[in-house]
Amino acid sequence: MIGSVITLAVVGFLAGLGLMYASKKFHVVKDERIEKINEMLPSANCGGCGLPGCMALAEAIVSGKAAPDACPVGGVDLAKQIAVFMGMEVNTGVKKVARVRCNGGKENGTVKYDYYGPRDCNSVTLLAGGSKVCTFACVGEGSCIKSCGFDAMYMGEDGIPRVKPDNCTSCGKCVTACPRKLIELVPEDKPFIVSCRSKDKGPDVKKACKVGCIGCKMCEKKCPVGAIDVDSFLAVIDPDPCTNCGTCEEVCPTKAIRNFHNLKIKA
Amino acid sequence: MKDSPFKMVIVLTIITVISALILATVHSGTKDMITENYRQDFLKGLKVVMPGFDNEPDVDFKVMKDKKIYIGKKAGVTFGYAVQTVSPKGYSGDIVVLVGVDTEGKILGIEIIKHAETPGLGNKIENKTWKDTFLGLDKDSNIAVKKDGGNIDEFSGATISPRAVCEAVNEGLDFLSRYAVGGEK
Amino acid sequence: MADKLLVTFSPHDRDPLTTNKVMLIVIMALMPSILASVYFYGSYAVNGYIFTVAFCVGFERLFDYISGRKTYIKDNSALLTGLLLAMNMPAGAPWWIMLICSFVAIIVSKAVFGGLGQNPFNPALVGRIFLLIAWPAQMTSWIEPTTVAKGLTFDAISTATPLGTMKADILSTGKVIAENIAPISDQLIGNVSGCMGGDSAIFVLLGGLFLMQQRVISWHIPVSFLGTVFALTGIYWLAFPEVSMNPVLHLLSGGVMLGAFFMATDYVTSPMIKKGQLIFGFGCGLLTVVIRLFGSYPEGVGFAILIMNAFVPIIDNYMRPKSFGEGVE
Amino acid sequence: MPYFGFKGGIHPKYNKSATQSKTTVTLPVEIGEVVHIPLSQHIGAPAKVLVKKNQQVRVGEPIGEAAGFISTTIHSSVTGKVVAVGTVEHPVGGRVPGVSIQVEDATNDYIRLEKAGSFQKGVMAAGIAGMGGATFPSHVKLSPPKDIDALLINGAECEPYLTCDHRVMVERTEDIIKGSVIIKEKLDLEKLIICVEKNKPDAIEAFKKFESTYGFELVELEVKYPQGGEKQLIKAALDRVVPEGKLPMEVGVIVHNVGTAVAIYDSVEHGKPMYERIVTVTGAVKEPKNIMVRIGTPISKLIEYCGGFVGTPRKIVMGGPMMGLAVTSLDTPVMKGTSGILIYKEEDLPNLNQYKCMRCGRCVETCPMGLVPSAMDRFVVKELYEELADWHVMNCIECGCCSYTCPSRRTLAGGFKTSKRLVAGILRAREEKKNG
Amino acid sequence: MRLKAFTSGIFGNNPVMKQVLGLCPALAVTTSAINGIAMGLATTAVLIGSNTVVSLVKNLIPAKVRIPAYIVIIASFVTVVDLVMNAYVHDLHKVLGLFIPLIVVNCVVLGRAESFASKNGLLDSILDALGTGFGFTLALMILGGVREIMGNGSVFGFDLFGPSFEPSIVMILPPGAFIALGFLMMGYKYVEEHKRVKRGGE
Amino acid sequence: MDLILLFVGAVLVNNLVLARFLGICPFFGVSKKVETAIGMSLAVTFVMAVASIITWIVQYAVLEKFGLQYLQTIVFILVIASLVQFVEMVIEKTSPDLYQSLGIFLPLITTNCAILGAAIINIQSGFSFVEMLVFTIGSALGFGLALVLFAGIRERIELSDIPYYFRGMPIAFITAGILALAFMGFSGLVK
Ligand SMILES: Cc1cc2nc3c(=O)[nH]c(=O)nc-3n(C[C@H](O)[C@H](O)[C@H](O)COP(=O)(O)O)c2cc1C
Ligand SMILES: Cc1cc2nc3c(=O)[nH]c(=O)nc-3n(C[C@H](O)[C@H](O)[C@H](O)COP(=O)(O)O)c2cc1C
Ligand SMILES: Cc1cc2nc3c(=O)[nH]c(=O)nc-3n(C[C@H](O)[C@H](O)[C@H](O)COP(=O)(O)O)c2cc1C
Ligand SMILES: Cc1cc2nc3c(=O)[nH]c(=O)nc-3n(C[C@H](O)[C@H](O)[C@H](O)CO)c2cc1C
Ligand code: SF4
Ligand code: SF4
Ligand code: SF4
Ligand code: SF4
Ligand code: FES
Repeated sequence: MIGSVITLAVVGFLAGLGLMYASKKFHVVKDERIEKINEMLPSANCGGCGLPGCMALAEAIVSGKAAPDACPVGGVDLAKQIAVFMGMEVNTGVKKVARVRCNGGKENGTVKYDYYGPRDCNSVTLLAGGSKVCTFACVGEGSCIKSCGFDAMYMGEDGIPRVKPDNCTSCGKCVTACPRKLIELVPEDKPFIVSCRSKDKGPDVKKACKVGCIGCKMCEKKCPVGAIDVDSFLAVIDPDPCTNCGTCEEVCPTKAIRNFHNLKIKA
Repeated sequence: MKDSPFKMVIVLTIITVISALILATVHSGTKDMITENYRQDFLKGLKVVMPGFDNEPDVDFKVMKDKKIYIGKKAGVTFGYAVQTVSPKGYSGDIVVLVGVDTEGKILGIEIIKHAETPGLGNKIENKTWKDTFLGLDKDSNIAVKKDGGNIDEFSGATISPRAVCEAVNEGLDFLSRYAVGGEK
Repeated sequence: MADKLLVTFSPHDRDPLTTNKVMLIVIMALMPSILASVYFYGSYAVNGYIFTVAFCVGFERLFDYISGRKTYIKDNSALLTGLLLAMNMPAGAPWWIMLICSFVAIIVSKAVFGGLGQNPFNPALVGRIFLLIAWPAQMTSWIEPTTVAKGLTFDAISTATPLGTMKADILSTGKVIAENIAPISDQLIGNVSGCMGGDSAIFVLLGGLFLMQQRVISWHIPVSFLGTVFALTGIYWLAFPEVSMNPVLHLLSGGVMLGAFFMATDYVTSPMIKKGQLIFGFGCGLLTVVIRLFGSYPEGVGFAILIMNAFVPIIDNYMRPKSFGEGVE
Repeated sequence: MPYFGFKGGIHPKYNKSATQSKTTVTLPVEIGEVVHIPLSQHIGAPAKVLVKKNQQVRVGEPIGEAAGFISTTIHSSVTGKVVAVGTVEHPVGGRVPGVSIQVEDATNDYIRLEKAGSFQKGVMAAGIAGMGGATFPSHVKLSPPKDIDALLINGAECEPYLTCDHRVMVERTEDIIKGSVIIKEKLDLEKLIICVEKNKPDAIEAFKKFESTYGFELVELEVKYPQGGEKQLIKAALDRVVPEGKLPMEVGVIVHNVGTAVAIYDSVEHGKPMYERIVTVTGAVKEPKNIMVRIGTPISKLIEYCGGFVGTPRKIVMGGPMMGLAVTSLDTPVMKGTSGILIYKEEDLPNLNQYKCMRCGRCVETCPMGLVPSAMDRFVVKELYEELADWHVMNCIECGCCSYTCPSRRTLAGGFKTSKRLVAGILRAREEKKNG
Repeated sequence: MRLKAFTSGIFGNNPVMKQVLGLCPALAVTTSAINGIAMGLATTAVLIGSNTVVSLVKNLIPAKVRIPAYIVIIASFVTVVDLVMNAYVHDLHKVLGLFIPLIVVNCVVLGRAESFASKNGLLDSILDALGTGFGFTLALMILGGVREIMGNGSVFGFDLFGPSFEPSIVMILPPGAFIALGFLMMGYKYVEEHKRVKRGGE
Repeated sequence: MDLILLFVGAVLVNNLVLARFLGICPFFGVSKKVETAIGMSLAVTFVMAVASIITWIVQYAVLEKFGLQYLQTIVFILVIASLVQFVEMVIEKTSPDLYQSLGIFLPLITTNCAILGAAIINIQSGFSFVEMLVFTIGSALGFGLALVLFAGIRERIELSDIPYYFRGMPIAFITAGILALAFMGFSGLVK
């Protein structure tokens, strides 16, 4: 009894003493955020995150190399806590969603060749300017969909991707993924969008696509608040002044302007 | 948290002291049972090879040639002996066998104490029915696998392990007959 | 003119050799030994091949069906795995052994990794080794090769393989008993008990040479593998003739030939780069000899190849060729 | 000269016999036809247009001027009226800016170039872009910022089917040599080496006749694709290794195609701008031919001139089968870099049924750049561009050897081509980060 | 909320299947269902003890010695369990062997103490320990059961298929343990995913 | 000879991970990249050696002497944990380079079955000091070998097209299973 108490007490005392000494003598100053996150983490040092220990993960999170939900032990709650701490949940007024600015799907846009090869938009756009006659059009191989980590996109029946506004976190991955730069993050409450990015002249557009913007300037003329500007044969709506009146949609002869709130979300 | 450095040391020491106290208590409460348990483990083997003894053969033994011969007694009367032998000819290393005989040298039982034979092949030597085929045999009854002309079954695809067991048993019988059976020599 | 022209990336011409043809060539190369095994084991062999091939192809298709993936069944690799699997098993193994073997080979060690080309371990060998450990009794009961010509029944006596006999003799008597070793001529054509396909060394060799001639495999793995086995067993034989077999017999017995020409050379599970292949072959040979001479298993080829399979990613990475002009100033 | 060789490469079916011994014929120009001349026929910035709709132009009159350093002049290839300044078909861009001209006079009297200030300026005024396929503006190559000692004339023509360089070498042997000598003298080089693959014995014979007269060296190259790739050629002929990511001038070499040499000779001696070139038309056409064609001529006209299609065409390739580009329309015009038109029927096309890579290693063995295409392919599929950069994807010359040999029919070279653009971005970002 | 502390450890945050912790005992001792349960219960006992004590003394311990202190607490409970099992269920103790002292370093135990008990009240901590322990036990039991059925033809010692059944010995050897757990995890992932889809996606 | 056999046995036959099931968590956790796996292996070797030596001494110099074997678990873990933490702090301060390549793994290793397991096995097997050293180094190398091989394979698997439900841990376990299967070939090397 006495022996055990003494032995353990000595070991405990020595351990404490040693650590005290070390922590004073060998203290290393670290980024405060790393320390903070390290404190949030479970300190189980299990390696479950693939990194050597919790401190390593804390460092990785701070330097952006790991996601806030990388720790399998902490679960969802911890992930949120860390995400909040890191200010990763950016909140700016109206939610923005991704919108695809092309409607030249199977029915509308003319396809000019049979393609065989990797099903990837970057590849197709390298070959003879893409598989559509319109060299601005969506080639419909879905690179944007693959890039979305939130299951917010799917391929429509017409071969043009759709966005599920509820799932979209406006992370912008799809925007960078699209080689045609067809996707834009726009305020969700401004649904009128020119679904075309073709800067070709009217006749060329007409040859290539049924629903392309031909640059006729009808919308520019009729918009009551002057929110529309036609430049190099392409109309662009400025969402700020836009009042969602819907005039432009009515007057557009090719129906290039569409109300995205009325689009059917069906795969 | 503002920790005075010594608080660390003290807290840790206190915790260890408390835990030491608890552990010491639990230990003193269980240590006798644990010792007894380990003893029973050993007796289990002896119970198989010398069924029905009522003495304590783990202390009731004699040493011959550096080997312990365990003595089984019923109501004070010696009825059997047991010895542990090893055959190095197992398929994967040594096979340790405990052999028990009655006072006439006939086998009362054998037990495989340790082996590393292949599961599914050699480890069939653990089968009770197979071990029981040794019952009643003695050192003259040609203990060998059938392949070698003896009367112990081998297993299909595994002859080596049973062969090694036979060897160990024979060695045990030999030893016992020399040093135990038929009185002191 | 066609409705629309076809557009693809260049090049627009391709070598006529395709994956399924590669597999077919390997299958053709196996034919001599398959025929030999049919000659020696008759309907047992035929049944074996039919079962494993059917199960392997079936499992592959089934997995693709259940998981809803595109099926590549036409690449013929499952067919080849099935054949090799049968060649690795004792003739007359029960059907359920073949079923489970095929399951392990195709599902556990190939399909779950993503199918052809993605599995780190040789499927046929995983199947065989798994079964060897799971059901050693069934996987080590060999029947005596009896020829159809002789018209003997096939309820033949079970016997040990030459390597098994040697191991057993060494364990029981401490030395190799010369009379118990099958003559070279029998080992050459496969007239000894053992795996169905692996034992007819000469026919396997023939197939292997055919593969090299067709440029399906290169010499690196077989030569370094067989060379290592020969050299090491030779040294051991010279040093301890009592307890060892002569190196030529080592080359002819067991599955070294089949392993060196058909299993260690499996593209998927061997290094891609020639220098790495030499190391791989050497490793296979070394481990085979170590296991044969010192381990508890009489035959080490399967384990050796599997263990070396695990080294492949590291070998490949380390042996990466220099990019043209890399490091040139 | 010894042949040093290079690692890797393939031996495809060369299929050159249909055209290699046929003398080049000139495609007649008809009044009323329209040529479409793209303004980007070279690597680098597209030329700036110099003409307006309805303007009259003559053969050899500049219609586009170089826009920037890496760019060059574009000339009208016919005499007639500009009918449109808009877009024209293009095998890479789909549609690119271009000038359409209707022929009003079928003669071939070109406007001679004026004397330029320097040799290089003259080359630029002649609009010469490399005829070897990469269409790199030649005046840039000829203004090396480093010391150069050797000029290699690339007569490998390792691409299957194509024989236009072969014909040039046989028909205009002395002009090639004279053009090369001009370069050699202007740049004050020590060595002039002409490299020809062994499968063109008549060309080799032809060169041998002049060897002593002009003092150049002749290297007979092994018949192997991509023998004509410039890094491979430099290795094979001079045993010099161009450092990774660097240009041939790093090892003191300039490589020019035989066609380029002739063009330089023509521009210097005859003041002729580059407005026509030789094109091999072969494959599924009635009479495969080598034709001298005005730039801008739609390929439909060439095919017609060769007697039309045999069977139904399925794929039409501009260039050779290994590096050529599949076109989508018969309106696509011949450009400065167009060395051949290759027509495939459905039956002639290889089976492209794709399997997963089985790691057979054939691609690794054939890659002339020492890359590991099979590993890179996995990165391409998973879009891991950082790793691709580390695996030297930028060193890939897109020769297509890997795709060609792959029994699993992976789209290897194509994938690298696509990825290289994205990887280039990553490398640039890395560079910027390093520089602060 | 209270309940969640208990249930999350069982399925959603199962220590073996989801957190992939405590694998050594999970693989080593699960040659039969009963061994799995025994190991699970031993771990649960330690978990309850350590969570209780840690949540009680959490404010007294300085940050720097937090880990050593928790380890001492856990180790004490482990030793108690070790001694008691050796005394009262000796045969089981023999089977579990080395892995009882190793509960000390089972990341599940330290993990719960660190990430839960040191931040929550007593009752929650106990519930959490119960839930986690139960989840751990359940996982070990299932794994042990599967391996026992396939490798021995029995479950909880009852012979299932009769003597003509040839069990697959590899299942009670190391390779079988890994492979069986691999397939179980696949099943877990499948169920988890389908549960999520039913709840309407996250 | 015996020492060699002991060593080979520890590395191959009774491989810490694949046969004895020790240190499985880091085996799966830190095996995503070969580079990290190598760092981890070195760190494990170091810690295991230090821990085994010190616990061996503690066992025979203190616990056995006073008949306190039942305190083994608690004393061992306390000694190992504090020692490693101490070493970590020292390394972090004195050599940042060493810390990056080795030190960062230390906290992960402290609370790891393999270290304590090896320490206890040393005592249970009644090893002498030299045997203890040989066994410990062998075990650590065995762990490292398995870890590095496994990491290599996992790097490759990462790039494969694994069926959805097998991605991540399930396929890792199956791979480890096959690796263990292959390592069973070494059985019997040391009898
Ligand atoms: C993997 C493997 C494991 C074996 N394990 C054993 C074993 O544990 N015990 C045994 O007696 N024979 C074992 N053998 C069989 C021996 O090699 C030898 O063939 C057998 O003992 C001879 O018996 P037989 O004459 O009945 O075939 C094993 C064989 C193999 C291939
Ligand atoms: C794979 C490959 C093959 C090539 N083959 C040839 C060839 O056969 N003949 C040739 O002149 N240029 C060939 N080239 C182009 C040369 O690399 C080089 O660009 C050209 O010879 C430079 O001459 P130029 O500027 O006059 O075109 C090839 C390029 C590549 C990448
Ligand atoms: C951006 C750029 C700059 C170049 N600058 C030079 C140069 O200064 N000197 C030179 O000889 N070649 C230069 N080249 C041409 C290359 O060496 C090479 O001839 C050209 O890329 C085509 O080669 P290929 O046909 O083998 O692909 C340059 C190429 C590029 C893309
Ligand atoms: C030369 C060669 C050898 C092969 N060897 C094997 C083999 O030993 N086992 C097997 O299952 N498949 C083999 N295959 C078929 C195929 O590559 C194998 O099933 C893949 O491992 C499946 O991904 C072989 C294929 C080739 C071309
Ligand atoms: S990638 Fe990001 S921005 Fe695009 S749809 Fe998905 S969530 Fe929205
Ligand atoms: S990435 Fe762009 S081109 Fe491709 S499918 Fe999406 S929107 Fe269309
Ligand atoms: S295309 Fe690139 S990777 Fe392929 S062989 Fe040529 S250089 Fe190598
Ligand atoms: S040639 Fe094709 S199948 Fe062979 S390794 Fe390369 S990519 Fe893979
Ligand atoms: S339980 Fe052993 S390392 Fe986690």
